[in-house]
Amino acid sequence: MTNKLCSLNEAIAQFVHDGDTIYAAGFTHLIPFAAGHEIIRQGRRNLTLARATPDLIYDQMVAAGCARKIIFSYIGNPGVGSLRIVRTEIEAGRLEWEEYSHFSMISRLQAGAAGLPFMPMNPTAAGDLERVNPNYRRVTDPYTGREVVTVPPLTPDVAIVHVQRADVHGNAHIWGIIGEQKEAAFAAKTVILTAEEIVDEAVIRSDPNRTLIPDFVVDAVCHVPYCAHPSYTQGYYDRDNAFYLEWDKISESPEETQRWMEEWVYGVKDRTEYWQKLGEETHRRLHVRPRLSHPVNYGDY
Amino acid sequence: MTNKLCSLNEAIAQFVHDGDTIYAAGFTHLIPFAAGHEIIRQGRRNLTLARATPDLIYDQMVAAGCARKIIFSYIGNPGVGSLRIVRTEIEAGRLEWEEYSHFSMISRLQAGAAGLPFMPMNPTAAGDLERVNPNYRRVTDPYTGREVVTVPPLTPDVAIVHVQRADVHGNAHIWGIIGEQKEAAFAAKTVILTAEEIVDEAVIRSDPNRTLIPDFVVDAVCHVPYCAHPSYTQGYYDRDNAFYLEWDKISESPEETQRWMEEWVYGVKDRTEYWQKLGEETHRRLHVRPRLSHPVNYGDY
Amino acid sequence: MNYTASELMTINAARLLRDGDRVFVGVGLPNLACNLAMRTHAPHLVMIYEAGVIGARPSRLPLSIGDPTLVSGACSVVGMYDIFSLYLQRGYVDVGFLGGAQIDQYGNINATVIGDYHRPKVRLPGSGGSMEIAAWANRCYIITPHQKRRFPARVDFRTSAGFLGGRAEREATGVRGKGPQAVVTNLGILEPDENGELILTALHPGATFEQAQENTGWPLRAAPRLLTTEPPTAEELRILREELDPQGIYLKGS
Amino acid sequence: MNYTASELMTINAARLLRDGDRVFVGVGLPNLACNLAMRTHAPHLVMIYEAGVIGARPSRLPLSIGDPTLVSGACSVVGMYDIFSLYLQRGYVDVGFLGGAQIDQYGNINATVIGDYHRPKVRLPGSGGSMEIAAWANRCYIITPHQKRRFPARVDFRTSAGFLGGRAEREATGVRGKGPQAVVTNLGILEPDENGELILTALHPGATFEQAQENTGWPLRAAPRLLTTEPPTAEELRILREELDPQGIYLKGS
Repeated sequence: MTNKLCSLNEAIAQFVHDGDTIYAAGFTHLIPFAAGHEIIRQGRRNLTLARATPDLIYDQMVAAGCARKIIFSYIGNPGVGSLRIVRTEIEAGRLEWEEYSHFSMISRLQAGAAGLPFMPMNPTAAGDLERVNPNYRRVTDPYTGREVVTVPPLTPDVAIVHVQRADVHGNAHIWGIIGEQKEAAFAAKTVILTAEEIVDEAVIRSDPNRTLIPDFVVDAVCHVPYCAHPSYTQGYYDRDNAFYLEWDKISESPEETQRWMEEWVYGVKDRTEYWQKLGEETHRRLHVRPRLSHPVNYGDY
Repeated sequence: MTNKLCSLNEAIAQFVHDGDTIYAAGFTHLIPFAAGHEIIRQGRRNLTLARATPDLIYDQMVAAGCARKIIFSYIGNPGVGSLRIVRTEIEAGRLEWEEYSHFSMISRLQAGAAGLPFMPMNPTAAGDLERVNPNYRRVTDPYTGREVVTVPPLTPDVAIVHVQRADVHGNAHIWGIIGEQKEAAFAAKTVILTAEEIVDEAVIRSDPNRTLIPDFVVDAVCHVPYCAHPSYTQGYYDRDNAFYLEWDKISESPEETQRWMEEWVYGVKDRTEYWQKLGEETHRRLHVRPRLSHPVNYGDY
Repeated sequence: MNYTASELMTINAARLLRDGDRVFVGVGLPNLACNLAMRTHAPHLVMIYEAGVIGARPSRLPLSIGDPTLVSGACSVVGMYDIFSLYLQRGYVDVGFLGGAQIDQYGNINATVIGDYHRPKVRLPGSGGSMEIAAWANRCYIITPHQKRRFPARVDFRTSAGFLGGRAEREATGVRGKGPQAVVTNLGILEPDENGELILTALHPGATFEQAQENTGWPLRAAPRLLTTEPPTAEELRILREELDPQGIYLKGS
Repeated sequence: MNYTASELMTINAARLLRDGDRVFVGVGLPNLACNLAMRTHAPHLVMIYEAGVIGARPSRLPLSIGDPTLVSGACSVVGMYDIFSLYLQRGYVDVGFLGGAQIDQYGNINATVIGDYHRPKVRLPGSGGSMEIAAWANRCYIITPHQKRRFPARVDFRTSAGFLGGRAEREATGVRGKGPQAVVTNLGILEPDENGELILTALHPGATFEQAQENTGWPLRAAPRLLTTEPPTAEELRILREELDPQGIYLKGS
């Protein structure tokens, strides 16, 4: 096990290249906004951005001109409404897209993670998505003669996975909504881990069943507290719902969007500066009181 | 959520029927020996016994005449050698069998648990098991034109799953080697849960990511401390390796086997009596000092 | 008694739930309907969220399906692959709630595009979980305002399956779920007839069949016995307003 | 220096491991070989057990692949489906250790039956994990005593694939692993030649080619340059005897 600790700036510089397919993981939780902002600051272009729910992170990256294409299963501003920038770019024909249902999207990652050439799913009777996306195919079940729907593996060039705690090697504990964090890490060719806390290996090894990602699939470990704001990290800070509502307004106007980007992405050096800039009122608002898990006994064998 | 607490005696009487396919779960860990013994005491016949590793539990059930058929991927006495009774019965042509690799066996459960008609696996080039077991089939990958190997779902009539702690509804926390506990529970039509400890719902809800089995797939919850002896329960007691070695000798002789069965299965009422009968020296030998997990913070949202 | 259209729809949706139902629930009105049902006639309802949360006990009103309040104190939290395969595809979900920009005569739903798929006039959010929920939940319910543009005879794009071209066509596909069982609108309730066509089976107090017909894009038929729903009770309104959405985030306005 | 056949095989197997290798390891000699390698030239070896344990740090000698000492203090523990799919099938396993009742000329292994499959003369344990390990681990090693009945020209049943009928045949199947790289016996080391046939490439000190030939069921060939292995060092033996298997459970006897 090697120490892979580096700054997020270094990790993005080394591992994210123009034209790559990126999977910034996190189903409504642990969304690595800081990594998205760093990619914007480093000016990457022609990326294919894959995520079940593009969320504001991809809206911002599309607005910054990083993306050529988007792969998704739901483009909305969660709990608010439309994801305006992605939507506008698609409607204007300026952004390629490839579309799935949630289950198909996670099945693609599962196939990639498992080294399988496809994953089967039961048919849903709704034929239109299958009709417009040639990646959906069918296979005959050799036992019943009935058909199943298949999707091919998704194997991103880079997965960016935010976690609660990791050791310097990249063994990661994740809890709360775990979405597709594990599958994205195993499916990708390169994995950048961002962590709220870097902990001693002994903390990880005290609860091996909590380790969803083992060190050897990880290429870089970055200590990035508050990485997920305005999304959240279970147990560390709350979702900033006010910002999700605010983005709905900002993203209505390209000028406002660029102004926001100047101030909050280009205008700050890194996540530490961003978090400080948010100010104490926001820190207080997003603070969460502790609620600890009941420990389990592994036994000293 | 309903209270499903009952005695193991009641659970077996109500849910295990002659001719059923049983999956007693637990890959080298959490093997529900107490349930196997109760099935023997209640004289069930013509069962199909499915398990990746039949282990001593199925050797004993076969010796007691409960089984018509065995489905497995490795028949050995783990860490010791041959599983004599199952082996003898197969060689004598008195026991039907159906055989897989470990991965095929867990893939069958995964298909059953996921409601899929088959699971694909990459080919292994070793054709002989595919040749002798018609449940192995092939399907052409619609993307590359290459073949994958498939297995059909395994959907046992009853899964018996031993866990460390559960609430009275059947929400279960499991840690250590988790093997196929979850898949067996979801694949089966009926689930009997045995637990070392029945805990307050609040303990379960303090760590929802640890709940591998939710209450609504469970039909009976039985409080059975030391259920897994001579196997073990992580954090609760050690594996009784001396007994695994002893069984190698006992099972050489049908008379010795029946004598053992009279004393340790028919001769005791339930697991409590069995455990008391094992005596203090054994209790001491299998005792394990605590080693607790570092808790995680879910946050009081 | 005064109430908003959202309150009326939520209360009528809640009444469709049965005690013990395992409900695949989104945020917004479906979440409120489930919580209302749990506090009235269905205390054993189990709420499952597509984010992977089972048996949630939110201590505040969740504002997204990923709200951390859904996780703290839940029964179980699992990954996305498991929630869609072991729970939904396997058949452990009794009820799914669906919504969309268009619902057609046979309960098919469009949440994808208005216009041509490849050159969309309006790009909508897309399937999310709804393609599979509509297929595999035992029963589906739809909550939507009653407007003509939302009820075309045919949807522009079938994001999720209702009865396709009729009940027999859905049955022939072999999907396990029974399809849409009711559409709750601000005017009344539509249910599928023996052919799977949505017909008006109940009107809310004060609403008329003509209003419903005017706001429907196909020749709407009424059931032989057209019922009138019970008006919201004081207790239902009190729970909604005081306990579940005290700030009126979802219930105020319309 | 005195040593047993088991010690000799374990030490030679350990030397085949490279620092950083991720090894899919069973109990017994492979487990001892890995632990020895970690304490000598390969401190960054990662031990993966088919029971789902990754990065085990056993504080006592594990007596089965499910020994709880493998879990306490490990890096990660996952379910059986994940260990075989995300780790082994995906290609994250560098080395697999295999054993069996028969190993043939092309490194195919039989761990299933002696005689006819349906009327077995001897029923063996079966595949367990070995069918997939042999196919998908980058490199496989086999540790086995050198006896004629264990080295037939053809196995009765191919439980796991070596080079099938020759290297080209394995390559044509497209399986990702490179197949058996070495068989370590008590007499020496066999390795596949360019056709995948196992030939003798090294003898242990004191062993002869004739001994090896006599104990092999096909006309065994020797490599053009037949090497002699370095004898076990005092340090290797000390670690095995004092640290890893002080009770001689696996190493005593033969």
